[in-house]
Amino acid sequence: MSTDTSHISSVRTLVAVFLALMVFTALTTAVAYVDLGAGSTAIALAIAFTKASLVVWFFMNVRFNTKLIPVVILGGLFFLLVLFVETFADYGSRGWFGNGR
Amino acid sequence: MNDSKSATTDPPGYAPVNYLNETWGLKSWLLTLDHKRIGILYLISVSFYFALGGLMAALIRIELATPQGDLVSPDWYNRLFTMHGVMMIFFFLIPAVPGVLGNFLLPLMIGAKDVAFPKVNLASWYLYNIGALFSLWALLHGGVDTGWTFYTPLSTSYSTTHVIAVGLGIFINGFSSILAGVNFMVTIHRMRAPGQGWFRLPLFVWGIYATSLIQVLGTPVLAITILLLAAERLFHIGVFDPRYGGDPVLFQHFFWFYSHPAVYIMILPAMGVISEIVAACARKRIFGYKFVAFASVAIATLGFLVWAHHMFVSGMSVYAGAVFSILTMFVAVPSAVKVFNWTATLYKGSVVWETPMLYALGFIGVFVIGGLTGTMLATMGLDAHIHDTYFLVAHFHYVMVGSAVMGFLGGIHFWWPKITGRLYPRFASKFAAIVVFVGFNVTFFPQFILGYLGMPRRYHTYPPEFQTLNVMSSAGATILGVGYLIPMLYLLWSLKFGPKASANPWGAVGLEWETTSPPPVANFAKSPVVTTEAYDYAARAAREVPVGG
Amino acid sequence: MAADPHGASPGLAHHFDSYEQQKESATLGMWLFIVQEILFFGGLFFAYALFRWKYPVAFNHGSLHLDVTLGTFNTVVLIASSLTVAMAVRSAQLARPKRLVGFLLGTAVLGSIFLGVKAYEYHHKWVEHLVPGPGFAFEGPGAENARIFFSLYFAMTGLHALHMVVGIAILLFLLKPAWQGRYTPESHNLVEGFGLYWHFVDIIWIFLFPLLYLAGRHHIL
Amino acid sequence: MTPNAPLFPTSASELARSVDTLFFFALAFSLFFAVLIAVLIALLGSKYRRRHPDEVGVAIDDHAPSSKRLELAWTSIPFGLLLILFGWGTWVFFLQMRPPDDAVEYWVTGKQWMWKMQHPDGTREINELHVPLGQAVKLKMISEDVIHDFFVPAFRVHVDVLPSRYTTYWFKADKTGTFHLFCGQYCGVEHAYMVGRIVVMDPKEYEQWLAGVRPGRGPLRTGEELFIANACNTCHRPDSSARAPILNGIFGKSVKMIDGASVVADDGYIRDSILNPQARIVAGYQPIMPTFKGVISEEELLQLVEYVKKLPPPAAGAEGAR
Repeated sequence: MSTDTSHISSVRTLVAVFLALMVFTALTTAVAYVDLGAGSTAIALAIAFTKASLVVWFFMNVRFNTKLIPVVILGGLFFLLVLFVETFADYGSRGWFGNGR
Repeated sequence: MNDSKSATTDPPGYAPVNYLNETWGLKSWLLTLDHKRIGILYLISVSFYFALGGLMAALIRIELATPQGDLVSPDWYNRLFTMHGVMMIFFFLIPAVPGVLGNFLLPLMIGAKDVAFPKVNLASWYLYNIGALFSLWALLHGGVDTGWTFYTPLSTSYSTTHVIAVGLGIFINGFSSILAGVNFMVTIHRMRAPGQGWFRLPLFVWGIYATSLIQVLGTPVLAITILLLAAERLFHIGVFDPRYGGDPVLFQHFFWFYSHPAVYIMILPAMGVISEIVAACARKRIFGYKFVAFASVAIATLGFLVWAHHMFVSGMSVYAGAVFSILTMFVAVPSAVKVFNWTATLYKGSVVWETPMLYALGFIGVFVIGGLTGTMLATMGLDAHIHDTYFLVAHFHYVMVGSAVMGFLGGIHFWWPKITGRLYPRFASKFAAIVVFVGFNVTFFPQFILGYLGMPRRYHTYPPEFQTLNVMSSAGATILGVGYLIPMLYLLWSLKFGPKASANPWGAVGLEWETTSPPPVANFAKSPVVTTEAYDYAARAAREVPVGG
Repeated sequence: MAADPHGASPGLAHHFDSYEQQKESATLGMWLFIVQEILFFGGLFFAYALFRWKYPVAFNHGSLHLDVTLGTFNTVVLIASSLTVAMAVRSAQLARPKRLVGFLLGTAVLGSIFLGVKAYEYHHKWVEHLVPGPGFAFEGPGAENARIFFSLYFAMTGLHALHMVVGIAILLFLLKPAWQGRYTPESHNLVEGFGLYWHFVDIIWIFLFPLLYLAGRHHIL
Repeated sequence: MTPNAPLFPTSASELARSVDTLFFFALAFSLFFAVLIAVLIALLGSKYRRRHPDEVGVAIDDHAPSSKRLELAWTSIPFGLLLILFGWGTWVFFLQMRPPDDAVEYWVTGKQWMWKMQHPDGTREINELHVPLGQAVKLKMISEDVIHDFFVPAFRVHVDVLPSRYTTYWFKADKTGTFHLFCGQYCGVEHAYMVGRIVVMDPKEYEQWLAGVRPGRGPLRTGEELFIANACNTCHRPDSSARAPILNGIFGKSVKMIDGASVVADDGYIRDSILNPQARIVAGYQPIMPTFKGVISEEELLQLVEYVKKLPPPAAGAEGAR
């Protein structure tokens, strides 16, 4: 694989990704000053996830790795999601029972 | 070996020069990168912490022989059970099977020369010991009295003991656990011998893989929880402190997110050991190999979804409780599947009741009781009563001591000839296995009854009507203690005086039995290639002459 | 495939059969390590989500005490350092040791700028009595629970900064062998591993920045 | 309660016996499988003993239909039984957690290491609670320090007692006598001494007992006295210069917050608003209320919350709760 350069990112790709990240940074900062109610957080998170995906896919070269790596990443995120969903299931439903508290 | 009376002739496959004696000196051990030697280092460490935790258990049982708190003062009793829990869980059970047997066997079983990252492997052992030393330091300076669960706000605002030192010890040990998990997972993914697909792996490897998964995914949450706990104690950051709007129940969620899967870290590799022993001692492929393999992964995965069944009466929402309760019922199923498959493996087998098999069958019996009482605790209506009573204490000792420790001892007895190249006395070892089984049940079965009667855990004094059962339990603990001492004696004896072992004393199938006893530094004279399924006894019948036949 | 373990294959450890096996092991190992990092920070992110949901006023007003200009500046600096690391890995893949050292040094400089700005911000918070502890004092709406916001701010950015310090230490450790040309296209796993780690630290900041600095900007309370 | 050695606990409520029935079901289920496995191991292990040293077992084909049926059976049968256990257990648990409407409210404050009890008429006890037979009793519980747990084995229920949050325990005793009360959550040095007694008395005897101990509300001030002493009335009454939400009739209503969210004004909300008024501001008001954290004790808070809950709804025309 030493002579095979197809698994090496070109400078153009890397710089383009960097510029995209800059644009998204500007966007998330600008949009934060607009009152969109609960949508503000959703948009901020959506932009952050997009930026993170760009870094993972291009800078971290996951596009050149075996399929196992995306599985590992998504698996890790799944268990983080479990922590969020199940714990919020507790906090979100605490007042429902109405046993006088 | 049967045809010759000459004591100077070594049995076939015994290697006079091997990984144990190719190099000499303390440095060759402390700086070793050989997974087999690191396994032995773990064996020495975990034995020490097991003895220490056992000593504290003995003091606890002596104290509880009478209803009055007359042996130690309440605060010392609290430190005893806390340090017993910390030592046994974090510094014995979690590293025991993966650290000792996993390290020694994993590369051998997959035909590799070593684990993927040998330096990281050695670092894991050092981190583990550094972590343990922090806890040991705390122990010598008065210990900690919060219970191994460190519930807030007791641990953050009220306890005056060494919470942070012990927390730091567990934090550092967590690094060891994570690195070991990463190492084993990569090893299993990338280092298997040619021809060894996933479904040709021994079930012990599946068990270690599932364990590693939990170590990698769960331990970091405990790590951040301990950091937040320490910060709360030092700076009052308010996250767990109700005075600032924090929530102590959040700590319980975080803590159990790791600590519930952690019980599977302790039991899954032991289950792997049982699969190996049952297959070898019945000379038969494990019935439903794929079910048993997937059950390990299912337990590891589902095990992450059920943590708050420790919290049904904690003030958590009852609806969330119901979700956790039903998910817990799901995780009980793969455990049951394993038990049924092990039992079915005996059918039409060629069963010997050798020492490892006694431990394995004892494991199955005890694990069934531990598992079924676990489903009782997962039943919310019952948990409301038996929560945090001796019923719970009995349940987790059935799983953690009865099952995990028996699995560990069974594994040690099974692979001892491979690890040391020596055989241990047959009668003494069978006798000890029976003593352990009897002592264990006499110790912990009465605790189920005590728990349903309502005796709370962590009480150093109790109403007099509970005394009879407590005395029984303490008497059983004495038997159990003897049961643990006997193997320690004869195993040490065998190192010098035991007969030399052949390469495959059990006539078992598996790559680890194809190399010499003990193995050479490079594990195999020639890198193995796998051409058969796991446990393929039919294809290789009568290739080896079993010892002691 | 089988490489000679006795020196004919520089940089190939004895227990691996090939460079490819060695590289894939290192990549997988590093990613598994990053996954555990995700769950490590995940606990903090969960605490943040929970308390922001419980105490929106405290979080919005706490967030207004952070300096958006410095936060944005640091975001740009850190993303730029990710670019230099990506270029460094590229240089190693193409066997250009001098450019590798150059990009690594550039990363170290950018990382240090980030940490310097962070230190300035911390100092500012200290002066304003916004560091949780005995001297903590917060006036205004949400005062009762603002402590939790600032605790999480310091915990999250502090651990992030600690990761950067560790990253820079590893980077410095790589410089000498990089200069000596020890990282070949076949064997430069340490550079790659460091790169993955650094990018991961960057990603954490990509989430921290909007959650901490921008949370309450649109609220006029 | 005699110092012999019982093997099964006494039960003192109907619900306790429901728990026992559930337990016997689970026990039967467990015994069946435990015995089944033990017998199978003994039988198979001895029937298929190794006859000669070179013997190997006969491999069973995992893919044979009989094998698959077996796997299916021992996956689905335990699963079905476990689902029954879950359903039944959850039903019992909901009964354990939801007090009936006619329950009389008592108050319990836990602290290291004692239980402070209060009767509806204000009578106070330490580590002992006298209750009348046949009356549903609801305990509103809170802790002053760490997490405790109210556990009466004869009623078969544990409930944690938390700092800063009310939890509820209820029972309807149907047997007179004295029963153990334990702290069921490890709470520090003298955890094992945080024990007490529940004395279930005939209702008539209970009345006599109440009359016999110091009558009335004891040294504790009533909710109304506290409401005035802490100057709540200067802002929160319909007749005050309404700078703050009117509390009359607010209990159980939905309150709109400044951030648009709605909160039901339950006990916990009222308590939090006294201790932590800035956390959630009611829409239309300024965050001007001082905190009463450290000013009033948990026991006084119980009184004050009770008083606020019972404030009569405002007359027509007056500005009501939002």
